[in-house]
Order: sequence, then C-alpha cells, then structure tokens
Amino acid sequence: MLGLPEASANAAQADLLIGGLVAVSAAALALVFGLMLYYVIRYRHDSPVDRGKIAERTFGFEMAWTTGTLLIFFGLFIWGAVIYVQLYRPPSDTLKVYIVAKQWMWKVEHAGGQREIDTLHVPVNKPIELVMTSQDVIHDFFVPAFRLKRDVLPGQYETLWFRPDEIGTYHLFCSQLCGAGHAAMIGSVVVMSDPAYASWLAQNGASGTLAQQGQELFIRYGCSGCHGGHGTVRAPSLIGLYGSPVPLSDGSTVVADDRYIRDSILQPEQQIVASYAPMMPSFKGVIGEDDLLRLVAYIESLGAEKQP
Amino acid sequence: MAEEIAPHLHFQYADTGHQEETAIAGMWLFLATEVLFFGGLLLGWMVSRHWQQAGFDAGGRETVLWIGTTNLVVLITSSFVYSAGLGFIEADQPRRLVQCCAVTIGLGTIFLALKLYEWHIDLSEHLFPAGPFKLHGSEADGARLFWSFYFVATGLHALHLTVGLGVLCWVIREARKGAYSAAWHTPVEVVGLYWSFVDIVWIVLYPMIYLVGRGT
Amino acid sequence: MSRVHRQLLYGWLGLLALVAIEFGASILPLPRGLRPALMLPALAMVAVVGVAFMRAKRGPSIVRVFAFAGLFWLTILLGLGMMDPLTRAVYTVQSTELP
Amino acid sequence: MSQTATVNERAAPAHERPSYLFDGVTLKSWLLTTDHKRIAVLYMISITIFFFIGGSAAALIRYNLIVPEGMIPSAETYNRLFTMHGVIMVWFFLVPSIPVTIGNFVLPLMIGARDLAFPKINLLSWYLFILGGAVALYALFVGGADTGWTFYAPYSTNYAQGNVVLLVTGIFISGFSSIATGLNFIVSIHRLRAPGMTWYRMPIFLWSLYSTSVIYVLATPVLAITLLLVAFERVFHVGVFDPRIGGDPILFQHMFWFYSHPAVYIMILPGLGVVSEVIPVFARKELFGYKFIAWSSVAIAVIGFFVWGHHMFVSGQSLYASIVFSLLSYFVAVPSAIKVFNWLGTLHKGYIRFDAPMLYALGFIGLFVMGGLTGLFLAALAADVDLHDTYFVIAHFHYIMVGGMVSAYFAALHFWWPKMSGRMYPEMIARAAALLMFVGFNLTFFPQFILGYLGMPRRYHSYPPEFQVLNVLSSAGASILAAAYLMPLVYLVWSLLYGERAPANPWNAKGLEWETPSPPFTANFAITPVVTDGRYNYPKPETSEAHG
Repeated sequence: MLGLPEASANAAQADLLIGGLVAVSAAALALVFGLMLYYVIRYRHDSPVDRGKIAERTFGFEMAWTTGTLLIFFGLFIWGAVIYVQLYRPPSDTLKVYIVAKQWMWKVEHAGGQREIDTLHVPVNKPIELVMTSQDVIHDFFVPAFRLKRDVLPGQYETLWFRPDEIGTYHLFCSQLCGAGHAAMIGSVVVMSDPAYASWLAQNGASGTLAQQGQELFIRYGCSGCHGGHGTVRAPSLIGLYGSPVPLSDGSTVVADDRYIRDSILQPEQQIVASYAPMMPSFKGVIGEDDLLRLVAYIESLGAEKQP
Repeated sequence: MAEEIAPHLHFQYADTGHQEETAIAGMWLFLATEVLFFGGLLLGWMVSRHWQQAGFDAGGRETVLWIGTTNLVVLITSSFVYSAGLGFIEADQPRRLVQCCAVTIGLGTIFLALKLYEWHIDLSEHLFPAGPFKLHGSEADGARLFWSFYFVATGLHALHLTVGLGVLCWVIREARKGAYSAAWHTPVEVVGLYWSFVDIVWIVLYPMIYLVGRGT
Repeated sequence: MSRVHRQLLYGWLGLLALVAIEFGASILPLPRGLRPALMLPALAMVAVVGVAFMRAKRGPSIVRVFAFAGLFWLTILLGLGMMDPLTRAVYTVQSTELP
Repeated sequence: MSQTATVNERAAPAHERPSYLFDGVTLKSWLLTTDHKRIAVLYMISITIFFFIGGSAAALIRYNLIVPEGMIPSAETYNRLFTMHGVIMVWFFLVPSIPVTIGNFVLPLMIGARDLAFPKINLLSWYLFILGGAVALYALFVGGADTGWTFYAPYSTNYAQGNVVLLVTGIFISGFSSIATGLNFIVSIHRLRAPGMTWYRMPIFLWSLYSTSVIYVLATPVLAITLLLVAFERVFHVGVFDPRIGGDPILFQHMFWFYSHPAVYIMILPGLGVVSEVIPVFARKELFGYKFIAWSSVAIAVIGFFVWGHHMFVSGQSLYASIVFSLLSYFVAVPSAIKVFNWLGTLHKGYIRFDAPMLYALGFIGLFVMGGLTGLFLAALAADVDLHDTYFVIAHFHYIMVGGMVSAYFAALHFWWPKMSGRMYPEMIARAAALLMFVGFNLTFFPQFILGYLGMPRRYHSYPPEFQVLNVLSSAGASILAAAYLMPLVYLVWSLLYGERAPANPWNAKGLEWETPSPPFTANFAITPVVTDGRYNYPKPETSEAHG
C-alpha cells in the first residue's frame, strides 16, 4: 500500500491485516461521523422536525453494540495473533545471520565469515533467521519493507526470521531510542538473486567461515581443554549437541539452541547438565559478543557434523 | 456554632464520627497505595530471583539473620504496644497512651539502630552491589541483584519507619498537652494504622531477605 | 485487663508463634523451588496484624474495600508481571524441532 | 430539589457572602488557602504554564522536522527537546489537567459538599506538584535528559546524558501530588455526598473522576518505585534492571507500563466524563444509557490495568504474554465504544445547540474515535510488529491525548468558565477557536499515520528524504494548532476583565453546581442540599424550552 514495497511473505500478510483494519475503521468512522452529522443537522435546536417518542429502554441497544464490537474485536485479535505466531515459528532450513547492535551501528556477521556494517545482504526466497544481540542499550531492528521489527537486547539473543521475496534495497532502521546517534543508526537490507548473492559472498570472502573462526577461539579460550575431543569425562561433549535436548541436573530438559549455548558460556552454573559437576568458570566479561557468536556458530557446526 | 461544640470538626462534615471514619478510610486508601509501592519491589524480587536463582539465593545467605529476626520481633512488639495505647485512650487514660507511645518510639529506635549496625556489617563485608564485591565467580551476578534489591527495600522501609517515628513524637507531644480523649483521638488511630503497616512491610520483607535464600 | 487489651495480647502471642513457625520451617532443607513457601507464615502474620492491630474488621466497610483493592491490584501486578518471565524461555528458536 | 438545614449550618445567607475569588485578597490568602476552588485556580495557572512550555518544545520538534537533515543542528538537543515535551506534557499537563482543575472545582459542588474530605492534603498536593515541576524543569533546562519520557533501561540507567536522576526525582515528587488528589477524590465521593445523592444520581463526570482516581492511587506508586530503582541504578551503576549482572531490562518495561498504560486512561477518562456531561446539556436531553456510561468508566479503569503488555509486543517478552495482552487490549476497547454509541444515542432526537463547549465535545468524539480505532491496529499483534515505535503510534496517542483530552479540557473550561470566573467568554471567537483547533489538529497528526505506515520511526532527529512532504504538512498543521491554542489564552483572560457577568446557570443545566452563585462563595452551600430527584438527569425535550 501507498508505494511501500511488500518485500516478504509477512509483508503481504501484514498489509492484508492492516487493510482489514482500515476497512473496519473506515466503516466505524463513517457510521459515527455519519450519524453525528445527521443528528446534529436534523435535530439542531431550531429545527421543527418532530422528535416523536424517545427510546426509554436502552438495554437492548447497549447489548447489541457491546456484543457487536466484541465479536469484531475478537476476530481482529485472532487475525493479528495468527500472523504473529508465525513470526515465532521459523522453518528448519533457515540461513542464519548474526547481528550485533551497538551505539550506533549494525554489525553483521554471515555464517561464511563475511562481515559488514549497516548493510545486510541476503538471498531472495530463502528463509533468513537473524540472531541478534546488543553490546550496550536496547536497539530495534526494523525493516519497513518486511513489516518487521524486533528489539535487540543486551545480555540475550533475540531472533527474527523472514523470507524476502523481492529483489531490491530496503531501509533498515533502529526504532528504539538508543542515544544521540539513534536517527543515524540506519542502514539497508539488500535482497539479491541467488547468483548475485553467491558472487557477493565470494568477493567478500573472509578468513574462514564464522564456525572456523569459532574453532580457533574454542582453542584460544581453553574450551577445548575440557570439552575437546570425544568422550570427555570432566565436561559434556559438544558434538551433536546443537538442536538436541539436554537433560539438566534439576530433572528438566532444555533444547540446546543459540540462547542456551550463550547462557552456558556466560552463566554455566544456571543450567548444569545432569551427572556433571558445576565446575566451569563463567566467561562473562571475558568473551565479547562478536566472539560469542563465533563460538556459538562453531558449536552449531559440531551439531551438524553428527547429523547425516 | 459548630466550631465551639467540636473544635476539630471541619465544616464539610456532619459530625465528628463522620470525620473520624473518613480520616481512617483515607489512611487505609493511602496504605493501599503503599501496598502497590512495595509491590513493585516484590515483583523485582520475583523476576530477579527467577532469572538468577542460584546467585540470588547465594546473596541471601550473606544476610545477618539474627538482626533481621530480632528486628521482626521488635517491630511486632512495637505495633502491639502502640495498639494497646490506642486501647487506653479509648478508655480515657491519656497517661497510659503517652507511656505506650514512648515504648513504641523506643522499640522503633532499637530497630533503626540494629538496622544501621546491620548496614555497617553489610558494607564492611563488601556486600554493596557496586564496587568490589564479596562474592566472586558464577554466583556474583545474582548476588549483586539480590543486594541491589536489599538496599533499596531496607532503605525504603527504614525511611518509612523514620517518618513513623517523627509522627509518633508528634502524637506523644499532643497527648501530653491533653489533646486526646476518649471522645476524640482520630490522629492516634490513623497513626496506628501507618505504624502497623510499617510492621507489615517488614513482616513481608523478612522471609524474602533472610529466609528464602538460606538452606539451599 | 480490658477485653481490648486481652485481644491485642492474643494477637501479639499469635504473631510470635508464627515467627517461630516461620523461622523453624526455614531451617528445614526445602528444595529451592519451594523456598518461597516461607512467605506463607508471613501472609498469616499480615492477616493477624490487619485484624488485631489495624481493626480491619471494625470501622466503616469502605476500609475493607480499600484493603481489598490494594491486594487485588497487587495480585494483578505480580500475576501479569510474572506471566512473561515464566513463559519467556519456553519459546526458544528451536523448540519446534523437539522430537 | 428541596433543601434542608443541617447541624453545621453557618449564619450568613448566600447573597451576603463574598465569592470565593474575593474571600481574602492577599497573596497569602491564596497561597495558604484550603478552599478547593482556589486550589483549582492555582492548579489551572500552573498547568497552563506547563502546557505552553511543553507546547514550545513541540513547536521546536516540528520545526526541526521540516527538512530531512533536521533544522536543529544537534541530535542531542533534539533528543532533549522531545524528552522535555513528553515529560512535561504527560506528568505536568495531561495527568493532572482536568481532575486537578475542573475536577477540584466542581467535585464538591456536584456532590453537595463544602469542600473535599482533606482540604490540607489538597493544598499539599498543589505544593508537591509545584515542587516536582520546579525540580523537573530545572533538570530539563539545566543539563536536560535525552531518554524520552519512557526512561527505558539500560539506556536511562547507564548510557543517557544529562540530569536523569534529578528529572525522575521531579516526576517522583509530582506522583505524590497525583496520589493525594486521587485519594481526596475517592474518599470525598464515598463519604461526603449530600443526603439523597446516591451513586446513580451522581453527575456522570464524577464516575469518570472516581475511575481516574482509582488509577491515580493504585498505579502511581508503581511508577514511583520504578523511577526510584532507575535512580538507584543510575547513581550506583548496578541494579535489578542491569543486563550486565543478569538483571532484566524488560522488567523495567513491565513496571513502567503498569503505570503508564493506566496513566493513558488517567488522561482520557476525565475527558470522557466531561463530554458525557456537556452533550446532554446542549442536546437538551437525558444522557442515553447513564448506567452503561458510568460502569464503562469503571471498566476502563479496571481492565486498563490488565493490558500494559501491548506496549511490548516487539520487546522480547514471551509469545504467551503478548497474545494474552493483545486479547485483553481488545476488551478494554469495548467500554470506549459503548460510550461513543451512547453519545450518539443522546444526540438522537435532541434539541442540539452549538455553543463552544458543545463544538469541542463534538470534535472530541470525532478525534477520540479516530484515536481509538487506530488503537485497534496497535493491539493487533502482527500489525503492531510493523507499526510499533513509528509515527503511527505518535499519531494514535496524540489523537487520544491532544485531540481527545485537550479538546475535552477546553470543553470543560468553557462549560464551567462562567461558574469559575463569574464571567462569560466571548462565544463567537470561542467557536472559531474550536473549529480552528479541529482543523489544525487533523492537519498536524493525520499525515503522521501515513508516515508511520511508511516506516518513519519515532524520535528521529533526521530522516530519509522521501518522508519530507508529509513532515512539512504536519509542521504546517502544527503552526495552525499553535495559533488555535493561543486564542483561548487571550480571550479567556480578556473575559476576566471585560466579559459579561455570568448568571448562576447560563446553560440552563441541571446539577448542584449550577444552584450556587457564579462564582460560588467559599462554603459552596449555605445549607446542605438534599437531593430528591429520582435521577440525576437533564430535562426531556418537551419540557425544556431552548434557552437564551
């Protein structure tokens, strides 16, 4: 609508919803303004029109419009919720891109190790999943063309997925007040055709993929001392860990996702794997957000090794 | 003229009973706002403990249990004594009211003195969440959260208590001037409500600060 | 001793008993998730103070309405406020892939 | 209505008493007054000053946005400006506005009381407001703050520039003034109604003031503790919101919106009450569905506490929480819709006159409906993901706050001006101002809906050039709006000196306040009135001749 491109599947759905809301609103506005104008003209004080009998009992009217609005509102709620839930249900084959926000820039890291700032290159018609965190305050990743935004919080990962379906360059805004450079924290999302994306990746080739860089860090930070190799005793092996359920010492089970791995590096005592002693030190303040992403990517790649 | 019959009656009230009940209702409503004020802290406690349970409880284990418990008993007793004083003025015994007020002030001062001593211990053990901190390692973060909560909560409670002590001093002064009688003692009752509420706050804070974190 | 003062005394003794119960229960090795149950004696103590010392059952009925309002809104604050933290971790990214 | 003497009757008959305006003429007699009517006047002067300070900040904001790169060179200055605008308008104009001025003035008159329950606390409330306002103004002008009025952690606690601690202290102090007012209103309505003034005989405005006061009393303390925690964290660089030690910044948002969403209803409920009061008078017809309007105010106040999470659909709160809050948000919209339909029912078959209060009230209906309907967009989860934190939100809440509440404030001001000042305002100029306000308002804020949909985020000092046309339109509208707001300031002050003397009941309205002289004397009623009407209502059309 209004010349704003609908560059993702979600955008079309959101536009439909907004269109529906506009229609409901227009109808309600027409009703209210229409009746109001009609009444104030017809029943102005010096108008001789016969008022007739005035409704004494109002209960029926009240029930009618209360029920009517409730039903319409409930329908709108369901409509909005159904689309919203999809935003939390990414497909399993997403292409992951890691984003670190800081005052006032977007640092983007691709799985292949390519890095860029304030620009995000993605292939068209592929589900993209952003794993985002902030180094300082709360930012917000907002792409109007996708009708999507999500706050980017310090201290935890937020994820956001979308499937761009139109090639082009779109605005990326920070939409959560983050300081003097808030309005300057803008960039662009470049949706490219597959071949163009492949050649972009090749041209911006980095020193190893994100996972490979993570592997170096895995050794440098001493993680491999306990978690390295197969069948280690002191610490659980990380091979095949990613995406699988982990039994914890308190009897519960969590799925080892990005957030879990990040938390386990920073706050190892919070979720102790069953039958292991809580002996791992915290790496909080030791490993920066950039390197954390690499480690997570490396551990994810270990998970992929096991699965055929 | 109404003014001469009942010197404390404001002109918008029908009689002193009407005015007294209104004042009491007003104080209860004020206490309802105080419930929400401390309710925000309670939510902060619940959420912080939810995210950082181990560290939060580890922080709680560092509190000085004996002072907290003694203070609980002291404050409960003070509330009891003050209520007894209210009973005395209703029986037209202003001297007894003055005595009860004095004991209440004494108990409140003991609470405050113990609290100050406890803060002194806390600070000298580096339990203030900012700066160098007593706990290290993985539990330090949650413990810092606990101690942030602790200082805000106990500080606000102590502030309420100090205000209460000031008001009690005013009551005792008025009572000694013979301002209160069985017929009219609205301020005594209203102040009693406030003092009991200060007691209630400590009753709720006590397990949150001193008990929940222990024994794990 | 007057009836008023006798009732106050009972209230005070009841409170001391509750303090003892609460303190005693805290020594038990309760699991971490159950420790907040130590708040229950405190709630009983609040009720005793309210009734015995603050005379919540006497006085105009509006007093009880105000007290109820305070507690009701506190429940809203805590209940809806905890709804998010209690459910936030459940919907992590990969949870759909649970076997 | 029959009247009877009560115990505390005073001697002098009504016509021999000085009006409250001249019952003591020294500055001291004003500054130490406990008369609710004088305190209302003190409040009115204060919030007018705040309104124009906040308005000047708004004018500078619109001035800045005329060009994409921003007319004001520094983004820091711009951030301080919108923080100033938000803080002053929210806490020092909108939250107090109608209740502390009009409400303070007419509440005791309407229930047939001589004053509020606690007159000294009422005066204390004004002093707290002034103290809080002075501290906040000092903080905003010396050093300023760039957090926006929302103070989101961890930005406000660890990163923001300026005087955040002092600013939240000012807001904290003024919060106690809100609590004092709300407490006074609730207790007065419960305890001081004249004999025969049952709940369902009360003027509808009192139902909305009562509901507003519930929010004052129960939401404000949570804001107070939240701001206190922010101040603690800012001073010591550690606290429960600090993500570096595992604190939850989203907790701040929960606590902040627990106050600030109901506070939105603080800002609109009195307006809804005023409009429900004004429309029947100028339609010469009983209010349609009195009980439904009355209880819908209470419903808004209560349900309004359940919906705060709809400000946080993209904040990272849980999916469950978002869905529940979205559903509850739709529930709170129903009572508002009920009110609108009942107003239309009241207009139906009336004898409608178009005096300035009525014009403001009709304008209110239109703008309030626009604001309410766009609220449905923001309550719909998927639409909010797109529109959140854009100019769509700005436009939405300005339609409610400015289009709605400020229009209602002017409706109330004109409606009760004869009672408060004893003078009539110039009718024709007032009508012109009402129309100009409506036009200027729509021109300012309608383009912002489109801007928001196109993706312009809020709080942007500069913006991509394609947004310029709509921004220029909006700024042009703002200049019309500014002129429209200056008009009442001029002609109302003029009327104080040269206006026609007002009769006791210029609108031929029902209600105890109209049975007192204009302006009333200090004790309001010579003898306590006894209400015997079966129902607080307005005359039926066949019995009422058009007035004046």
